Amino acid sequence: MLAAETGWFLEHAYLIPVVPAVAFALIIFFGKRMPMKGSEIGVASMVTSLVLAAGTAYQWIERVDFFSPAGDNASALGGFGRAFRLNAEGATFVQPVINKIVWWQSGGMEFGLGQHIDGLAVMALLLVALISTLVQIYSLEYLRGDRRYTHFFAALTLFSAGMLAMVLAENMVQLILGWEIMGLCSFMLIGHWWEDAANSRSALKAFFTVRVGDIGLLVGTGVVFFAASAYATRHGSNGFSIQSINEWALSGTGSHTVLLWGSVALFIAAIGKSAQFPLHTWLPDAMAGPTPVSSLLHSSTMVVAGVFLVARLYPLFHTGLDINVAGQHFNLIAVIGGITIIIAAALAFVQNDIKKVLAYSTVSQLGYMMMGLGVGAWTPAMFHLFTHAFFKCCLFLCAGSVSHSGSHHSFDMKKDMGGLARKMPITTTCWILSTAALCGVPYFSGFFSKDEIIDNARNNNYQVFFVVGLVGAFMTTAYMTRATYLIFFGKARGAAAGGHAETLATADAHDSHARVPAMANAASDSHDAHDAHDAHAGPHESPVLITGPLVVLASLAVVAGYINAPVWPFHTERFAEWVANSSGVAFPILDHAQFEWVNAVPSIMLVLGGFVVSLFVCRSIYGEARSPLRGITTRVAPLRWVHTFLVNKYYLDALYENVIVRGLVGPIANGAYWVNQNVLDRIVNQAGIGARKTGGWVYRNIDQRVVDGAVNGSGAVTRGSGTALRPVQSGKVNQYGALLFGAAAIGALVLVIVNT
Amino acid sequence: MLINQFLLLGAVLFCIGVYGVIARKNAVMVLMSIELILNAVNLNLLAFAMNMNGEGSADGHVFALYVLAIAAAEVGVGLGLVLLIYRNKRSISLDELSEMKG
Amino acid sequence: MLSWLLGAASGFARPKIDYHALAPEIILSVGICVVLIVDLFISESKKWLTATIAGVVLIASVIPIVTLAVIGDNTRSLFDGRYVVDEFSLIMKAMFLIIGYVVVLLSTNEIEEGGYYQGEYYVLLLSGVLGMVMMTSARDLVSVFVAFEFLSIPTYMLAAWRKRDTKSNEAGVKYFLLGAFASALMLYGMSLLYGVAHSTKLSDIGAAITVKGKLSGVEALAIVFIVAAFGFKVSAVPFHSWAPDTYQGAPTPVTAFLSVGSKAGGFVALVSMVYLAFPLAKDIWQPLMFVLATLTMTVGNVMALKQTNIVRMLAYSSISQGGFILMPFVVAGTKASETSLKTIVAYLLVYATTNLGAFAVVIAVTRKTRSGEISALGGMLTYAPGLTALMTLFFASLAGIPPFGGWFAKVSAFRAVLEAGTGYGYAIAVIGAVNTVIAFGYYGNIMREMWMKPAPDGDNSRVEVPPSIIAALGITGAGTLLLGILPHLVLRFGDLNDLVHTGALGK
Amino acid sequence: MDVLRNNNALLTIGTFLPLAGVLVMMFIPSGKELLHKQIALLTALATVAVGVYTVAKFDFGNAGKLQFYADTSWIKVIHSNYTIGLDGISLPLYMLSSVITLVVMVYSWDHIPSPGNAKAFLILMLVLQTSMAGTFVAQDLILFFVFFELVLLPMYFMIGVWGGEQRQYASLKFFLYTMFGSALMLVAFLALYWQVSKNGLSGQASFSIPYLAAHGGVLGKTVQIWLFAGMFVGFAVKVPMFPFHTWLPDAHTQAPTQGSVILAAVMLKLGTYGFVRIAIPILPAAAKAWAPWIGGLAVIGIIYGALGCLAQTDMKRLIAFSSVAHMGFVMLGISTLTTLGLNAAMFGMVAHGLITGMLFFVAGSIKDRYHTLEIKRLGGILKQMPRMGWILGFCAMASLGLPGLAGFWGEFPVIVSAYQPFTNTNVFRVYMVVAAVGTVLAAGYLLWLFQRVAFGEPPEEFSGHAPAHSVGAAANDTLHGDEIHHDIHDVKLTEWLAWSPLLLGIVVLGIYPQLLFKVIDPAVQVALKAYGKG
Repeated sequence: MLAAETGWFLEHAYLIPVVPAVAFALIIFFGKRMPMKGSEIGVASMVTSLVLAAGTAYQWIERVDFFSPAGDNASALGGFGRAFRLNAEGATFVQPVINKIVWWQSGGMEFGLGQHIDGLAVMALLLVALISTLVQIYSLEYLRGDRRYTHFFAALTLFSAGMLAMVLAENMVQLILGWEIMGLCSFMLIGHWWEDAANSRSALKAFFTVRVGDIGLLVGTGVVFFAASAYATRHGSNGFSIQSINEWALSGTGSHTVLLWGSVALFIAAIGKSAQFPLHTWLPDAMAGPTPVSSLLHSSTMVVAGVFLVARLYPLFHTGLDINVAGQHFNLIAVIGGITIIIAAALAFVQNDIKKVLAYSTVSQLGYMMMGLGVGAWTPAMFHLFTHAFFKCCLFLCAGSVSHSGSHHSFDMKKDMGGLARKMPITTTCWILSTAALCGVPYFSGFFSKDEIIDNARNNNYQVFFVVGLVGAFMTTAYMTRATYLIFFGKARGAAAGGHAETLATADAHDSHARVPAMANAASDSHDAHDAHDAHAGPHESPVLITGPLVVLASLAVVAGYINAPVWPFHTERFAEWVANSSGVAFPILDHAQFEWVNAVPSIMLVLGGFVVSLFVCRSIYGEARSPLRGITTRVAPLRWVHTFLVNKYYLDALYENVIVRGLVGPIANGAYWVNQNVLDRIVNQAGIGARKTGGWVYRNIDQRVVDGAVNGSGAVTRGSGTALRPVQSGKVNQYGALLFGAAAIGALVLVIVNT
Repeated sequence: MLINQFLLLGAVLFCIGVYGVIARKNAVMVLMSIELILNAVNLNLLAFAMNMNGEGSADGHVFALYVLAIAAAEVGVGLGLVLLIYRNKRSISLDELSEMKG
Repeated sequence: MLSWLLGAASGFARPKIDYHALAPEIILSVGICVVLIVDLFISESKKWLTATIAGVVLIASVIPIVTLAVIGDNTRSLFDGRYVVDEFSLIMKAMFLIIGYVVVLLSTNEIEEGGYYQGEYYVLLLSGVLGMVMMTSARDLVSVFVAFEFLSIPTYMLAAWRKRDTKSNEAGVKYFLLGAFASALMLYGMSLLYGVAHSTKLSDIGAAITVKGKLSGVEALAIVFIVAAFGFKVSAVPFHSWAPDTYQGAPTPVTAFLSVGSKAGGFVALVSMVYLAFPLAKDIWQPLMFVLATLTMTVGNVMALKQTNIVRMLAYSSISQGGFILMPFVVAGTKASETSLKTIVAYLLVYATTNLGAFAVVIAVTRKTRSGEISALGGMLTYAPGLTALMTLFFASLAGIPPFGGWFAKVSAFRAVLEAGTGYGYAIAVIGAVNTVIAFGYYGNIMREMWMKPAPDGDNSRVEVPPSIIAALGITGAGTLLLGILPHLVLRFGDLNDLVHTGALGK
Repeated sequence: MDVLRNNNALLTIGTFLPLAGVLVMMFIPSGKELLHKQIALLTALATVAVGVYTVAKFDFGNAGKLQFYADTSWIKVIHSNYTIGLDGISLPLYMLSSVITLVVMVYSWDHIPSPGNAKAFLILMLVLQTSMAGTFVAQDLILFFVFFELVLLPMYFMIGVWGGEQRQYASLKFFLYTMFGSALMLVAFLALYWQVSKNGLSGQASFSIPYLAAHGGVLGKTVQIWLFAGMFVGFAVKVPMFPFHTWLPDAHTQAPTQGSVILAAVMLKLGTYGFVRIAIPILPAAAKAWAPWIGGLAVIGIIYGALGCLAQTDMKRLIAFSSVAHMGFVMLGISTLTTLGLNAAMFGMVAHGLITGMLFFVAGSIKDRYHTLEIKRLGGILKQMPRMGWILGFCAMASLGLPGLAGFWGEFPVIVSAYQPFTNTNVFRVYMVVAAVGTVLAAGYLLWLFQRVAFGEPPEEFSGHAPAHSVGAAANDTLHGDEIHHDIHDVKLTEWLAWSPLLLGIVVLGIYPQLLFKVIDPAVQVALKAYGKG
């Protein structure tokens, strides 16, 4: 490899997570003493990371251009067209930049800590750094006056550091490091307002659910480590190295069983982290955290980690989860992705909390990404990850903006919103632009990513999932239209209409956990002090620290798609070029669909249809008092059932919480403890009881104190036998003499008989 | 020689002695029973000694003498102790000597 | 003079006597007379002098032992091999003399303050020591018997020393009657042995039993009786029944002497019988020892758990310790015989030091509490931290916890039985291991009282410890530590194998 | 034998230095408490200083070899030598013990538990330090046994005198349990000695661990299995492995804070260390036969301990039960008989020492302030004592194996290693999954604890806000009214001083584990020499 085609930023990309990690420590130790309570350190570190990431991205692009077969004339890549092929023979790849130090060792084998910089990593680094920066800026205003302002920024910074560390991980262990740090921070951030037990429960639930998935991560890493170990050591690496794992997965030296088990295990982790069915239940609850957290969590960090893992180890999943059904290759990832799209989208319809709508939307979109990966549309999936980050982040921040300035900290669309479009024009505009992107309206970014996925499903013979994708697109449009209508249009209700007191009174009416906690204890919660400053008026537009990031994100939501838009007037696939062709030799051969407007028609129609239908239904249900559709979910039995089923989130939560968790904490744990106290500890006691029956004299000597403990039991038996022997010690000389002689005589008798 | 008869006599004496030790409650009687056993021992020793000519014969005789002498000393101490008890308890019944037990 | 007369009369050849080898016994005998005579001529207020003289005599007796050891030439055989001074007997003699000395230290205040007959007390004590010292060298049934009675008869009287205390009387009488009975049994056994072997010399007996190959019933009977008698002396279960009563009733220093000296004497006798008189009859004594050892350590432990009187508990504890000393006997007839012997010696040394120490603390504390109950020990940590530490040391040692002497003794015992590699060996090792744990039950209980309980009556005044007891504590404490940390410094056995090799086992 | 005989006296000094302090303290009357504390602290500091010097002199390139090796005749009669040495396995634990003793000393500066008597308390701790350090450096079975047993007595008194309500019961139970184990262990040691001398090529007998490790393989499998059984009981009780664990909750719960810390941080490691140092290298055939059973008990321990935790209502008891689970991971690692597994187990020992030690510290301090550890009665600690609360959270996170903190490195590699153990691959793969489930449960009980104790609002009885609450406070038998307010204060200076080394250690080892792996790995490879390429 040519040394010229690297650069300082590329070689030192590891600094990107290190900076916020150090910043985290600084905030923790000195934050409280800083003029801005440590937030400036957080923002500064994120900006630094962003600069570094941008530098890295720039140098990476230079590198790609240098190596691309068409020389440094990038536009010539247009000739690659949609059938962009990557393969080992074609040598159209760019070597990743891998730097590492020895992190730990075992058996003389040294395991590294370092960076694995390729297109995917660079894309994610830039994305994460950018979104994190914006979210932090937004939070400056949003959380002003919060009692744990400093902690919040510390956790937020560490959160980004974790994601960044995971993104550029050189090996699986490092990936786990970042992965788990995110888990920790999500726990801290979701439970940020832990005075309210509901919040801390949600935090616990999030951590716990993800942790369940992590079983797979730990196990899978182990499986893959050993499976890849032989191959890796031959090539001077080890089985934790991501590069090695990918190469090994494609080398064909591993048995399919091992590949399957390894990838299944890892996929479970991805399911947990990316909130895929059936471990998606924690995500909506995670809305208990402050809104910036939700937006960060949902756009570029945490939940995309699962998708990222699959993309990172794509060769492994591509070969491992690939099963042969009737001569046709079929990837299991698609199944999970497909199911998730639909079930999550369905749930979004029955939510009243904006953030929950968005949460289910995220789950559903992650389903798209997973499905994309499943059907072989790696580039579109990653592109969707990229674009989704912008519009989803924007949507969440809009929701925050609404609650911050429009609905007095309520997220309830039905109760406290409506008609905000006039009061909050910037927010409304940003929201609508992002929604359009999310729905995949042509020439918005979502169109270029999501439709690509759907198109590729068709192209790669996943007909079912093609349909699923289309249905999903329809549903997405529909529920987003509903949300938009409820928030910004129609009549103002509740807080949006200035009904402050009502909000407070109904604080617990719905499961809006994000509500400011512990209202009653006004003195203790300084978050409420922050109420004071905006309690002066009804809904109004948010300040610039909030709208600024909104505008940036909304613009990106519109234009981000253009770097991979194979349509007029762009005709470019630079994203694919920069990101996709960089995974080195280790990448499976994929077949990508050629873009044809014809193929895009169904989805465009469906989006349109979704919008129209939804608008109609919404207007009639929420807008007109006498609409025949009003209250239909309570009147019509089948619809009522569906509604209840959806409101109860398919009863999965009930299953997890009431059956599994309660079972563990309750009967099973108590049972085990009971076994401990009453069975194990008593085994010898029981032996003692047996002994008591055979020898009645021991009986009265086992006293009350023999309650537990093998030792106690045997102790009692010993003590008991002591008592039993005491009558022998009668104090009578004659008996002693008899004993003496008797023992000797018996001994003599026995021995004489035995020996003579 | 009539060794077996002597030994038998010894054994009988021994048994009587043992019985006395075990059965009698009177301290003096117990002492006397012990003396019986010692006599049995002496009888044995002498019978054996007489039975073997020359080598080793003296051992038995000497042993017997020692037994006699030491038994005397022992009985002396024993009677002293019995006297002591009698003085303190006005009784020499062994059954009353069971203050300590268990 | 007598021998000269006899020689003149019947051509009796005067045996050559090695006075150097006999010096300890001679010094002791002379010392006994001196104490007796001095006692006659000094006033009541100066009776303490007898104690001093007794102490001096005991120390003086050690001197020839040291010189004998330094000269270090081989076994000195006297009287046609019926009285032998070898490494084994030297080390045991030294031990008995030091035991005697410590007991004198322990007794001084008790006897003086109790107004007991000091002169006679020390005479008897010295006589007992003399008997033990003789026992180490006795290699003939007659000398064994004489030594046995010599160490027994004085202790009968000592046990009943508190004349007006019925408990003490009871202790003496019980001890006496059973002791006399046991020695009668032993004599009966000995007479049978003599009949079998045509000699009273132990080595002859050993040889006689060897020749026959198969054992006769008489031999078996004799061996069992003899072992039973010595079992009585070492208070092995089921011949132990006298021990608790006697220990409890006797004056505490006497109890210390009994539990250490007289017991060790019994073991010495047992060693010479097993190793010299009937080493090859192991079919008889091996199972016997196994049963005795098992019963002794187990019953001793189990009974000790229940005791509330500390001296009585110590009595049972010493029974159980006896069981551990019996452990090596189980494998004395195997290839581990040499190890066993060394182990027995080591164990006796450790046990003697530790147990005396424990009694010393009990005597010291009882001076304040005036109670023999274990519960009276509460709060010791507060008012007597030094004594508490020492007591902990001794009890930890008895329990076999490093780094105090006891662990080494226990390790040696396990090592010996495991070296044999026989079924009996492994079995007794496991039983011993379990018993070690049970033992901590009562040793720990004492420690618990001292450390963790408050003083029963809230009386936290300090304990006055007289200098003689401090000296005793110093000797035993240092000894226990030294035996534990650097056992090798103390246990320079040289060639203990003499006993093994001169016996039939060596052939 | 391949050893480095540099600085022969260094280890001896490091090990026995605390006894010098003890000697001095013995002759100072117990009334001078301050002086006692000063001496004890100085001694502990000096010990750590010697330890640091030892680390500085340690030849890391030769971490697999015994260094500072000293070997002199000790008890000739039983062929036992005073053999001490330090290699990569011993070094971390040796250092851990001295550091823990130091921090405990610092903590004791103003935390002498009732009923006082600082002199005895501190002396016992110093004695403990010597015995723990001695166990880790001893290279002779008898010497090892002596130190191993010596640990018991001071701990017995520490629990029994300064412990909680049921201290006497707990201390006796602790003692009898461990003594039972070590008695059988001793029998196994001695039997091993004779077996090796009987069957060895040279007929030579020795208690030297390196010698036995080189020659233990000659024994037949059956013999090995029995010997291993003896050692297993001894070590397993100490670890403690299921089902020998029942002494642990009582001992931990009843012990004074310092006792719990030492118990958890160092003493539990004696058992696992025994496996790594003695049982595994010397008896390879038996270890192979036992491995699946040990592994099975280990994973049972993991799950069982976790379930036990979930059922607890007392914070300290919960932490105690968590030890059962964590030591399960360590034992699972050991039972794989692979370098990865053993490395992880070794790391796990150190990590558990730091983390659980810290948890016990925090529990102790909470108890100091609230006079209860009943989880139900606690709450909102974060509100009243934010620093204390976050430290608790930090430790909980470390304990549940969060990467980047030390606990992870004792957990994750263990799970990985169970995939490819030395024997019984299929069985161990099941264990692997079960152990991974165990990590979830660990997260469950620790976070649940944290949630209940630290989050939420402080309960009325402790909030002491308003005079109205003084009624409820008066019900608290020791304090009432405003006094509560004074009592509940955030982390104190001595606590900071005592805790910061541990907290720092958790972070540093978590971020850069190579610090430890570099030392452990070569030694572990040597220990597993008998297993070929595992």
